[in-house]
Amino acid sequence: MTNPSNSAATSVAIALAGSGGAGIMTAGNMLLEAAASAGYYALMTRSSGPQIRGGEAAAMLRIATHPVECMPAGFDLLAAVDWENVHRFGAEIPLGAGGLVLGDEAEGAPPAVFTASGAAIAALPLAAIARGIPGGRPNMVLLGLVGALLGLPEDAMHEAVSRTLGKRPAALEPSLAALAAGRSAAGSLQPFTPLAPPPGSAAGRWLITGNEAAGLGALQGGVRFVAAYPITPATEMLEWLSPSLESVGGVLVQAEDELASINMAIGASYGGVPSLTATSGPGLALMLESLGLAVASETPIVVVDIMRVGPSTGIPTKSEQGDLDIALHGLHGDAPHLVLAPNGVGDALATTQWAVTLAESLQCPAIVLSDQFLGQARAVIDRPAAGASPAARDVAAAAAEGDAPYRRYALTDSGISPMAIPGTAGVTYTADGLEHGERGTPSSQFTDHAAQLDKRLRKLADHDYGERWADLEGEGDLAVITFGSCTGPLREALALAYERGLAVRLVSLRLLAPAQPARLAAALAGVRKALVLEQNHSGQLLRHLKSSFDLPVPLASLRKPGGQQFNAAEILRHVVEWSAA
Amino acid sequence: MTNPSNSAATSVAIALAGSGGAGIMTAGNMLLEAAASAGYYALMTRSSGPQIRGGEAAAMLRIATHPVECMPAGFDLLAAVDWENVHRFGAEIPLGAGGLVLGDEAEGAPPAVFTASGAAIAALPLAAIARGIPGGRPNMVLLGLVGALLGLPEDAMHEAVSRTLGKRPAALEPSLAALAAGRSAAGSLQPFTPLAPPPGSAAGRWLITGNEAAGLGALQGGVRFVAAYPITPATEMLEWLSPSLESVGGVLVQAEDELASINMAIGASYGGVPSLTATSGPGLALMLESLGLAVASETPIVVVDIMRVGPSTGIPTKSEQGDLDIALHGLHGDAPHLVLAPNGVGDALATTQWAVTLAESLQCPAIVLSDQFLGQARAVIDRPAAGASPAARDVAAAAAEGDAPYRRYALTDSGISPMAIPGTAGVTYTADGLEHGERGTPSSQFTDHAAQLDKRLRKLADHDYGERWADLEGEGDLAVITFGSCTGPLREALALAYERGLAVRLVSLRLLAPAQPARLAAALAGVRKALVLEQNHSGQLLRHLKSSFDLPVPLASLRKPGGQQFNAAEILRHVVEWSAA
Amino acid sequence: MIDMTLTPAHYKSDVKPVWCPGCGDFGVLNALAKALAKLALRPEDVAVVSGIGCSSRIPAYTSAYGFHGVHGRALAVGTGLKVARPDLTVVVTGGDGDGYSIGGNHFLHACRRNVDLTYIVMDNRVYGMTKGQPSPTTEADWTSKLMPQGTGLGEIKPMAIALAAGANFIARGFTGDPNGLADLIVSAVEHPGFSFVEVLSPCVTFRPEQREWKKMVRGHALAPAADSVEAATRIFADDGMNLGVLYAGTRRPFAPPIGRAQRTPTDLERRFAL
Amino acid sequence: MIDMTLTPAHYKSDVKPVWCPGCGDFGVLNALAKALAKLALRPEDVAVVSGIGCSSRIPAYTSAYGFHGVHGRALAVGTGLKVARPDLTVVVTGGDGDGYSIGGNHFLHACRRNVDLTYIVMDNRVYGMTKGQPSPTTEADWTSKLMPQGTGLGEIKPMAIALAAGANFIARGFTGDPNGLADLIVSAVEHPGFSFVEVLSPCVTFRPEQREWKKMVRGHALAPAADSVEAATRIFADDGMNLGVLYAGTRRPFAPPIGRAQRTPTDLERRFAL
Amino acid sequence: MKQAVLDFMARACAMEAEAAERYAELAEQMWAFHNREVAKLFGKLARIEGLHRDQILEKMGWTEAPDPSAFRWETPEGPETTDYGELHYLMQARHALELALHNERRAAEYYERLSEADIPEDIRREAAEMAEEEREHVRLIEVWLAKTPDPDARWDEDLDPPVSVD
Ligand SMILES: Cc1ncc(C[n+]2csc(CCOP(=O)(O)OP(=O)(O)O)c2C)c(N)n1
Ligand SMILES: Cc1ncc(C[n+]2csc(CCOP(=O)(O)OP(=O)(O)O)c2C)c(N)n1
Ligand code: SF4
Ligand code: SF4
Ligand SMILES: [Mg+2]
Ligand SMILES: [Mg+2]
Repeated sequence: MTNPSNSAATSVAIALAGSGGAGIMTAGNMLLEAAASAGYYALMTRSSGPQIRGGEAAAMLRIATHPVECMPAGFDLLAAVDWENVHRFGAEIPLGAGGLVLGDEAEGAPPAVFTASGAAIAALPLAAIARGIPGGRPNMVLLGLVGALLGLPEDAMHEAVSRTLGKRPAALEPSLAALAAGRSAAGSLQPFTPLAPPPGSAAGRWLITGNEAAGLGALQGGVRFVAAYPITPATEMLEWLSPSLESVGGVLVQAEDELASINMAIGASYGGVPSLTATSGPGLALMLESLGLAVASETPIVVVDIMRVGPSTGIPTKSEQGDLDIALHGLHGDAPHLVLAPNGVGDALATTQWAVTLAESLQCPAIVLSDQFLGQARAVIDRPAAGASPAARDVAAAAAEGDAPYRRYALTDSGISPMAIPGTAGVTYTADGLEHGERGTPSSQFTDHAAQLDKRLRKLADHDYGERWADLEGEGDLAVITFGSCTGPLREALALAYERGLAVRLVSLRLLAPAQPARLAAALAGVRKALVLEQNHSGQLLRHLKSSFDLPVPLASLRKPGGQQFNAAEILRHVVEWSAA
Repeated sequence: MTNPSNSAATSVAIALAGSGGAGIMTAGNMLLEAAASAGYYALMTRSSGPQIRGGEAAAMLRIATHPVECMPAGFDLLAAVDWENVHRFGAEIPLGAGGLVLGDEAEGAPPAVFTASGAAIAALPLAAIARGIPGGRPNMVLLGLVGALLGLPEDAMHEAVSRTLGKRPAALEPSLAALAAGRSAAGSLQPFTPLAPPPGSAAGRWLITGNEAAGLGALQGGVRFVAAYPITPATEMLEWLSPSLESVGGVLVQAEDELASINMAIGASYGGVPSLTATSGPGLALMLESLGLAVASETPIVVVDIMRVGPSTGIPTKSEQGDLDIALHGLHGDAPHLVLAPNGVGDALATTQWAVTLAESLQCPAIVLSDQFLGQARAVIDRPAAGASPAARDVAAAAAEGDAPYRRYALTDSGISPMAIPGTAGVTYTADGLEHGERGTPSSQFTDHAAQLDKRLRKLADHDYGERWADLEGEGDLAVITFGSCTGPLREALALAYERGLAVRLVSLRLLAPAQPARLAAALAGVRKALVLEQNHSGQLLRHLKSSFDLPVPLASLRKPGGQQFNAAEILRHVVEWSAA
Repeated sequence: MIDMTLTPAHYKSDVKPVWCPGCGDFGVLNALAKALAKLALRPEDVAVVSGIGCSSRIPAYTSAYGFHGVHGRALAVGTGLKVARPDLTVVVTGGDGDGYSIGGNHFLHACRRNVDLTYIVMDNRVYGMTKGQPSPTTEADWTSKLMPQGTGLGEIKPMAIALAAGANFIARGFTGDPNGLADLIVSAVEHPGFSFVEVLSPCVTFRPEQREWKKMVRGHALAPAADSVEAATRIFADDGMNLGVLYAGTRRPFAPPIGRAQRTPTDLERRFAL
Repeated sequence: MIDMTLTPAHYKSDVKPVWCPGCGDFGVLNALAKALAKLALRPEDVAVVSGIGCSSRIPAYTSAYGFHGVHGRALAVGTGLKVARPDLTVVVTGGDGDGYSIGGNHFLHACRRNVDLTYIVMDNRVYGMTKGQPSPTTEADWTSKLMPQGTGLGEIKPMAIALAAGANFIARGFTGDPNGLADLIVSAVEHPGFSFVEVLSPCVTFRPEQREWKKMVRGHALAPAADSVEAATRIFADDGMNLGVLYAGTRRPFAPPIGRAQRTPTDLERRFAL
Repeated sequence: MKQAVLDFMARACAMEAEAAERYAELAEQMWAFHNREVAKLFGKLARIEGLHRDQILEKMGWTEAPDPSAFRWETPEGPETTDYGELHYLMQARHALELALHNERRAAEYYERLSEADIPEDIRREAAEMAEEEREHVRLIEVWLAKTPDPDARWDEDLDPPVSVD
């Protein structure tokens, strides 16, 4: 509870846990939906054991009276149906000092890792209560209990359960009974600080994951062709896109591998249809050669990389910001392209939409760096702001006989040359990954090479990216520069710092390449020193800032590898120390 | 002629040219060999038209009394059997003001691009002379002529021709006759400044290409398994390696693609056999995912990238230093590895050998960045210095029952953990690209991830790389920092600068990753400012220096894209300007 | 729309081929132009897609839209293009190295996926462009610098693989017979689904002995089987020199609907609204 | 050297499988252990190599040397290992997604290359590890989140492809019969060259209907043909449920000599000395 | 004129057109490979065949030759058309003339056979006329050949390695 008084909390963090098959994830989702419809903001992430199915599971939720983008340093409530292997989540579910650990009487003491913090312990006969209801399940008893402890309205809970199980009446009734039983059992517990009243109604808010938001952004941007190969944690984005694309007149092709997906997307885009693929690190690595082809042939294409822990297979289910290097520099030769990163679940929509727009108008590939946290987190958010206008490719008109021959790669001032779309008469050409002259004919002349390199750089460098390139917040002579999913906890940390009288600016870069050194320098005007916050081992953002921005301020680094998200308190502690140093 | 007096030249640059099938390359090779056996140093590069066979061709040679590593700003002699499309080489064969353009009378005037510089023009009836000899060819007449002009001994020329054609008596006799006819025809020409006497005998010198040197270095380093897929300009290295490996008890497998080559090499290395693959940019791009596997599974492996012009297919036959970015940062996640670059034809041997040694002892992948120029240039060099000692992998001994279980990824102080080789009893393990604990068992714990990341970084960061990390030459408060094939012309430029009284240090980085900031800072002690020289469009080395070295001196950049090598005069001009700025 | 008759010459561009004189690929270009003329397709409604190799240079030599991609990925590019633009006629072209070595996986899956496009492989049993290394169709004992003792490996049988992987139309042509080849290409383009045309196309530079192929091929030796078992028996016993159509199947092409929107993206937002 | 008798238990490690209870892969692990015991190979002389997928987790569950590489590349790793270390017994393992989708090209070329190793594919006609997407062997009408209408594509026939690509030994087993499967694995390991064993291995989580396979398979329904034409006729008409050895060929394995040095690298320097 | 004769003349015209077109194409190939001598020769042959085509056009009062690919022959292409596969970038005049001779002979034979076949008289007459013209070409080329030296024994030897353009 961020509210230390005993009255009501503006933010509560709850973890539900238990062994596989106990329905923990389902209960978590119901709790999230109940909170949402009761008018709260909320965020849910998940974790599970290594088993494909039936391993231990945890649903981690934060419910608040204000938008939330990260988990807190300490959980207020851990509620488990059993303790089988739940200790494995020790690092992920740190209990706050004032926290409560709630379990089943019959399961014995909770693992020490949770109680070491001094959290209170409570136990109830969950399974026994469930057994008392034909078809009743402990997870529903637990859910009823937790809802009651949090002070969530009974009808909101009821509705959330009914919505999920509505189609299975055989399951619905016992579940509702168990829910009610849990709710009444709550009375026997020590009072728990309930949530403060909700900040208005749910109307106008969305319940969405980052992966869904990115998918929707792609469609809003005009994408109508997607080819992809399944990979965690990008699969859900594809699974959302597949039927959605179909309904808006597009198509998703499941490719044989990532080499095929990127090339299918390139082929479709060459045909004039805005195209996208989504993957994660290992898949992105396989796409690099063909991304270079998109650069050289000037074919628009968007690749969404939902980053997970690397290197290699790494930890597929955990988040890391370790693909910045490969996204910026993974192409062979000099191959300017776009790299963008959403910095919140909702922002995944606008940023992906913007990526499509930019790729289309600049005729080059755009990589969108989302991550497992943003992608799989499910959040109640305010309706996202409208994104950039949809794709506008500069298209060559049909030519008649006698017109000058079409120059696909004409050396225009802007660097952008109108692109002929197959089917258009008089402007046929061959797109080529070989270096070429203006008409596209292969050339090994130094002058042609230099001219085309200049053109391809120019079109990116000279474009006006407007205000979206970064989110700039706050004032002061200190700044923290970050990107992606570190933004949420940073924002919260800086709000806390401000409360404590420490004013620090937040800079969250949305456009990572081409680098915007002048803009960033302007944003840092008056700043004495800056801290670079990122989630990876080697300081990839720090290196990027050093190599491509020539900033006038000294940079310090705050980073840790993936597998464990930053929280606001942790950042705050570092910022305070650094500000004093 | 670098010697402007009329006496004798210490360095002469000659280009032989003509249309396909005229035997220009062969004549060039013969001239090179004649110069070599006469006791000169020499360097030859080639260029040709877009046709697979029979396109226009040029052999560019520099013959000198001292080792040469680049072509000069101006050629002294262009000798052609015909002018068909030879103008296409205009940019590659700039004629010096005192130069001579020599052609066949019957072919008309040489292209203006060559004579605009004010070069002298001479013509002889080459074809007619050749026709006078049954089976005679104009290229041999030209060769005889050029040999005479340069003052190369008749027997050296004779021998070079005999060695090449020895096995074909039908061709040999007419060729020698044509050679002699050419030699006597030289008398009718204006006198040409001949070469100064050779600096000693050929004994102890080598005639070798950079690709061959890299291949030999690999074998010297202990490589006995190579898997590869053909690609220009790496193919010659593979073609040299294939029979050579067999003779030293190794094997080369032609893989179905680059994904297979890198994984075959990883498999062989896992089996305990030092392994390598060679490729160029597009192939390297395909290997990145599996390079990450080599990092995570700690499998030694060497990848030689003979860089060509990018992005995408680019210009396969031209050189560029455009793959530094991908070599340094192309892997997803945090994946520390080695990147090295030879800085001369002969150095390709020692650097590749060192790469093998480092990869083996540090159990990680090493990328060797050679390029088309170094790889395909054929040079007379002093016998290369011995390389590093051969591979020494830290191998786990067999264990008996009762011993503690083998920990393949033990968190040792050095970061290096003894590696069990299949066949060894008691220490079986499963190598894994999934994040793992010390025994190799997959783990998604943050602590295991952080520990293994630290270990993999530590083993590279803490290793003592000795003096080979860079070549440091000269004195003064200015420095030029470069790598790879820019080193040759830079060395020559700085020697000229020194003659003019401008002392500038040369720093040629051989070990590009892990970065050696402390060493470089020490090398730059007393330096006021530094210039970064490289052959690519975006300043990849400059960015690397900025991001990973935190140098105490201001850096300026001198760079141009691939397709046209730097020459010493060009660098000198820039250095002089920059030194004064 | 266009009234004038399109002759084969209309389908050639003004870009000069880099191919060696005598190269079989000239005949393929000729046959392709003839086939497109017979099909009376407008050049702008045709897209010729390729990878990298001598043979893969063909798109720029046609007057159609062309895409010269990276090595081995032509079928993927062609698939994306055809699925996104079903109105176009897509012809994917390339060599034995491009298609069967680095591109083998896309070949397998293009056969299986059965998108309505035509794949023409100019098989010269060698990597021409990189100067003569063995390809998957090279004879085991053919020696080269890279494989001085030969590969020692059996050649793959692309038509058998195509059949096993589900290609809907499988034929073999010879570049020395541009008219016969043009007919095969016409049938391939007209046949619904994935059509595979293997073309014996000599590399006179690295495999001069292939000049003999013209004496070895057997025209019209293959007759189309509609039954894959029958085709299999035939192709497993084939020596590679029989020309004609091996198989013409009836599998439904993969052509997911595109362009038929029932909703707008904004409609989809409703799914997330609370 | 080692005297004691090796039982199947010796070939299992102490790492706990992450597989779902009921998963067919348990039976494959069991059969593999049995086969290695029958072959009396020392665990340290065996290497089990895999890619990524549920099935690809198998190496760590054995007591042999293991290599758990990246998705789709297991055969390449196994090939390099076997060529470099001909003394080892190399068993490559994986799933239908790993082997036939992303790894399809290596499958083709491993068949052709005929290195003496054994490839065991646990075919469950689904991507288990990524939670249930269709693989190349999935039925056209099987619906999933990613393909709500099914793929609409015909399944590939891996055994037919193996045959067309030149595999030297081709068999099909069923995980529900670990003993029969162990026998097949023994024959596969003993047969020289590339041996391919397709194993029907149900995914009880995403394809619970595959529990019925045990009623559908026909044991010993395939008898080894030494003639590829005969094998082809048989396999093109096969419904996928016949167990046994389809083909046992006599092609010479690819085993380039290694370790027989006639020269030292220093000897080679002479080629460059003037 | 009877349809059969019209068809015959169209076929003859197409045959000449195809041969001319092919020679022109081969000339271009030779230019691209700097083989001037042979390029010129192919150019000349293209003109000769073109003339023959034009004669037929004129005689028939046509403006455009029919598309050669509309016709089929016993040989893969028209009897007068050079096979692409016969070319070599180092070929010499003699080779080119031998190719031309082969083509003209085939053409002459083709018409001769027609002129003797059991077909309408008017076609036979036209064929005989064409055969005579082709024989004329044969004689012409034979004269050229007599003046053209044999290629030297090493005519196709290119000591230079091929290049890789990727
Ligand atoms: C990723 C990659 N690997 C290798 C190459 C080099 N390469 C270019 S063409 C080619 C082989 C061409 O053979 P084939 O497809 O048979 O065409 P051909 O030249 O014989 O017509 C190779 C290996 C490349 N361009 N890209
Ligand atoms: C390059 C890459 N792409 C995608 C993935 C994601 N991925 C992991 S396993 C798998 C499919 C596994 O299917 P299969 O091989 O059939 O194994 P199963 O789980 O069914 O046993 C995929 C697509 C990955 N790890 N790497
Ligand atoms: S090298 Fe061979 S395939 Fe390439 S153009 Fe020449 S003849 Fe054709
Ligand atoms: S998901 Fe399927 S394949 Fe994977 S372990 Fe479970 S049952 Fe086996
Ligand atoms: Mg080929
Ligand atoms: Mg599977």
